[in-house]
Amino acid sequence: MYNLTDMKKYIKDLKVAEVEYPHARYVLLKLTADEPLPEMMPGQFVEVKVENSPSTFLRRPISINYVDRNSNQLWLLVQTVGEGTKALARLQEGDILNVVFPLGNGFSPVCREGEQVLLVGGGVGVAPLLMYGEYLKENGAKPVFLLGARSKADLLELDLFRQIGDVYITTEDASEGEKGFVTQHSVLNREHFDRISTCGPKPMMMAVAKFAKANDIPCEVSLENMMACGLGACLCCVEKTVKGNVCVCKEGPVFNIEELTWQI
Amino acid sequence: MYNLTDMKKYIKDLKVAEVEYPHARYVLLKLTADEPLPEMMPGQFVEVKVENSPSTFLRRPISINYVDRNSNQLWLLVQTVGEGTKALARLQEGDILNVVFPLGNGFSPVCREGEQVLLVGGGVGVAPLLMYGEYLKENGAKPVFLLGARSKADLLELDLFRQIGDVYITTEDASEGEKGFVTQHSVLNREHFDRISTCGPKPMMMAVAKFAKANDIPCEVSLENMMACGLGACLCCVEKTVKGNVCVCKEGPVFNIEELTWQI
Amino acid sequence: MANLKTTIAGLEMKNPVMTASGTFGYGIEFADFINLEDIGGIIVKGTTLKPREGNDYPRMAETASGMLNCVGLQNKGVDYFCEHIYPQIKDINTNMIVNVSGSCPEDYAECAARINELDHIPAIELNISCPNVRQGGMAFGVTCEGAQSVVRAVREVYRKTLIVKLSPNVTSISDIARSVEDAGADAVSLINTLMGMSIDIEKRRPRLSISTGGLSGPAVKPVAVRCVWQVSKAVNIPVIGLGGIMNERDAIEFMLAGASAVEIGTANFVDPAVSVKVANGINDWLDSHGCKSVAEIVGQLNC
Amino acid sequence: MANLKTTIAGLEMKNPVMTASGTFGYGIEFADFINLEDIGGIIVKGTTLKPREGNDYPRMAETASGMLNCVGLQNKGVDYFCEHIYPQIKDINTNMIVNVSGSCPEDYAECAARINELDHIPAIELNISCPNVRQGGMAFGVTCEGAQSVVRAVREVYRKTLIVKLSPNVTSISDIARSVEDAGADAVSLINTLMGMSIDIEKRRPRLSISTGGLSGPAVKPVAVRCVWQVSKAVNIPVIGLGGIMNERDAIEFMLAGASAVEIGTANFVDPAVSVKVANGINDWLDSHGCKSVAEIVGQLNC
Repeated sequence: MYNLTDMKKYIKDLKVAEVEYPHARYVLLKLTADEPLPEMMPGQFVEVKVENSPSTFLRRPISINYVDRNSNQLWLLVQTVGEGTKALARLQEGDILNVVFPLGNGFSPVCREGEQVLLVGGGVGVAPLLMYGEYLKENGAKPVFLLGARSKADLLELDLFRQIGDVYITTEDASEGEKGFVTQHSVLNREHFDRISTCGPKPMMMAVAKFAKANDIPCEVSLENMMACGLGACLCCVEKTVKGNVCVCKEGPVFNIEELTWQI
Repeated sequence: MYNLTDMKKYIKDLKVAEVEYPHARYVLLKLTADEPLPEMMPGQFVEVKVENSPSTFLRRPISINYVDRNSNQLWLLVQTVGEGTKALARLQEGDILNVVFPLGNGFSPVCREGEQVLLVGGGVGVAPLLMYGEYLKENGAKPVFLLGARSKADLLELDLFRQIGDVYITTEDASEGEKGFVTQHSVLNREHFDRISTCGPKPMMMAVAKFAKANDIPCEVSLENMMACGLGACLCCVEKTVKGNVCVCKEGPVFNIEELTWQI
Repeated sequence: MANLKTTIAGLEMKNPVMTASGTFGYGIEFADFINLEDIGGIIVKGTTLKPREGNDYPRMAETASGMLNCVGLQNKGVDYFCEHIYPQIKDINTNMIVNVSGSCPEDYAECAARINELDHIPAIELNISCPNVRQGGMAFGVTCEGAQSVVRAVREVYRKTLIVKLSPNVTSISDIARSVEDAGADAVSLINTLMGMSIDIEKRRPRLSISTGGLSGPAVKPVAVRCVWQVSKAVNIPVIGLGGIMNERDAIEFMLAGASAVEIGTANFVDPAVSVKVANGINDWLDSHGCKSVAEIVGQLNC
Repeated sequence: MANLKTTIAGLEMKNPVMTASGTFGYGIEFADFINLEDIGGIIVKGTTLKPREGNDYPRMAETASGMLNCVGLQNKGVDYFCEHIYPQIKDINTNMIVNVSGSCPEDYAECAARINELDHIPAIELNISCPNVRQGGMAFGVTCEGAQSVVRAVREVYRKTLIVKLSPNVTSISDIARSVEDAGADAVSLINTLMGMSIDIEKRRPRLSISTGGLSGPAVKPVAVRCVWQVSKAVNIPVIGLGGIMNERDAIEFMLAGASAVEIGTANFVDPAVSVKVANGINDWLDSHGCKSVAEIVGQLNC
């Protein structure tokens, strides 16, 4: 693993450089700063402070979608579900967003030159896989993406994923790729994968974990437990593990399924 | 008095037609509606719902500055003091503001053809005097304005007041008109006034009331007690009167000083 | 169109939404905004045997997601109510309920006895928990004995539906609820306001004239839901829930916790038409969730 | 530069701002954001004699201007603290205070006795009011006898500054405060969280795994200020105020109400650097108001 305990955390006012709306229910915030953005690892997340949303008291944890070093941008891909995320979707170029980051452990580094890593994403859960896929590719591994969504319109950043590696798709309504859920995709029977990393709805991740376990493939999942502090202080976001209750915000969000107590 | 008990109250989403900033600490909101705005009387007020201001829970009472029937506009002149009024100052053309109105009793109607009425305003308290002044003029009375402010920059809508009647000014720093407080203005010794209506900081209104009482001039004041409902339901905004505690939002905001128990 | 009919200890309501005492005047103040007959009931402002001037201004302070008040039961007394106000409201076709306060059991009882004679007042709500007057009943509401003494005295003379409003400012609201049930209450309503305080640091003075006041609004909703949940498990009489309800989702939260009906309070200040919106919203929610009646959600919590 | 030095029953602090137990970990989690030595004290998370796994997830629910939690005292036990955590924090140059919880007076006492041996822990805060575990002390904190039994047991074995944290979920927090003062407490801190509940109406399930939890944040501030005001008039020992403090103005409100020092809790989740901002803000406020020291505002309320 990266030496994350030594990774300094920051609280910064970042400037909204660009705002894109890939889809009615999603917003892509591209944040920047005058000074170079700090080191961030794929799979880590940030906690943003939401202004002007009366019903939003706590920060919102959002996984890091991508860090563009050339433009010094931090990308956050947000699904607008509640008042807090809706307020984020109202942000405009030039607005300031207060961010606490980088948080959490992140995905595993490359274990073996040339290893083929399957990255399974569902819905907005694809976000951290973009940065991770690029990291794997740049470090000698071969990322393969398996992305699932309700419908074609919910598939996010496809063009970017395709620049990094092969992309396989399932949609529930067959509007793109194979019909059904990611775990039903034919590529799982055709190809061999050295390991799997997945992020998305819990039922999907459990199905992926079950597949991995059945096929003896190492698998790590990125959890999204509700959290308050994001720093391991409040102990609200705990997940039951073989070591007992641990904070997803600090020991996670990424866990090897062997560490978890999921009934799969 | 107008037959206010019969005046219907409304709750409407009004559209922000224009926003002006007469001064750093003030904003003039010009609101409109598709249908003609309902009847409103000078001295009445509205209660506006403030959106996107986490620390603002209750509506904010704001006196009616002016109603422009030609453009079907309701004008609200707001001093930005707290979070709530600051949020109002962020409103932009096209935004929607939910308003409960018209509320309260309003100033007295014309009592006698040709009566000379002194309208004394301090700070943002000049707001309701604009509509009242025009009403008096149109109904055969002669309004005279005596407006006080900290400094020249705090004098609001002067040009509009001058279109209605004579305007006398005092500023604390002598940057405009006579130096000092309104009650020190020389016009009070030169001219005769049949009655006085005043709106502004309580100390100013008490000084005006004291002057009126000493000179046997009928005087009414517009109070600004903190209120919640604005409808006479919560009994929070009470003022001690000769009839006991009464709601400023319903029995007021305008009271004849004889009704009050002020020690003057 | 779900069936919103609700019955609270013989009191029949067209829907489970009422307005809370002290937040809706006598109803008529809101007649311009809603059709008063579209809500299940209106609990008019606190009435006492003798007239009360209430506390001095200031009586209100805004707080985070709520407000403090210390009105102090200002009202013209029960006789004035019977002679001058009752005639104005008696023909409003919904349950007009009077909130009754007092300084001693005898006053409560005499006040209730007078209202018992009014044909169009089907119920009273006993306020044994007003935090804002030295003898506003707070003393009664925080002990089982005190609460029972008031309820027993009133029960002897009052023949219609007797609702008792409970204070959350106690160690065990369930104990108080059980004691008023034993004393003859037909239903309990909760929560009254939480005792709070706010200070103007520039003036170095409390924002309220009597220093402390009652906290209401969304800020207290979690405490209110908890109290309703505890009390509905503790007693067999109906529970009416209130405390920070702003919309139909809040109302349904209280009903799932065990409330047979709800009262809308502080929200009336933010939106004078909110009570009807909540009633309609409950209907729409029940429809969209395949529920035929409110009975399908009252107390239907999985835990 | 006003003098922020504050002394709580012999405990000397460079300023009156501490961080509340359970909201600041062991301090080190926040070392990237602030210089820990810039605040008056750090109250580390609740420690018990034996390790505790705490409650199941979910443990948190956001509410209007606040949050509910039911962590349930998850910690590795006092021995682990002494061996593994104490060495990491003992040299932080501020008051490192341990919050102590238990299930019976004996456990509290034994846990306190172990911590009494740690040179760099100048004080403990007894949590006799955790609402989130069946035997988390809530039972003790709501009765004078229960509170005294714990404080007496601990006082016998604990020689340093003993702070007792009080629950607002009682009829009279002043009575509880007086009783722990009599039992030997050196100071009281209040308020702990208000017991609340939140329901997911779609799932028809409580949002917290054990149904109820503790409410904190700005929503409870008015209740907290009221409690501090009442207790500071009732006891002669110092009062430490907490409950929804988000900035220096809130802190000063508590100090005017009678708090000699304050604790920042939930706000640490919203801004990890808030504690230092509050300390600096208090200094600036005192300067701009011509106050030479905090003593000029503590309890200086006109009412």
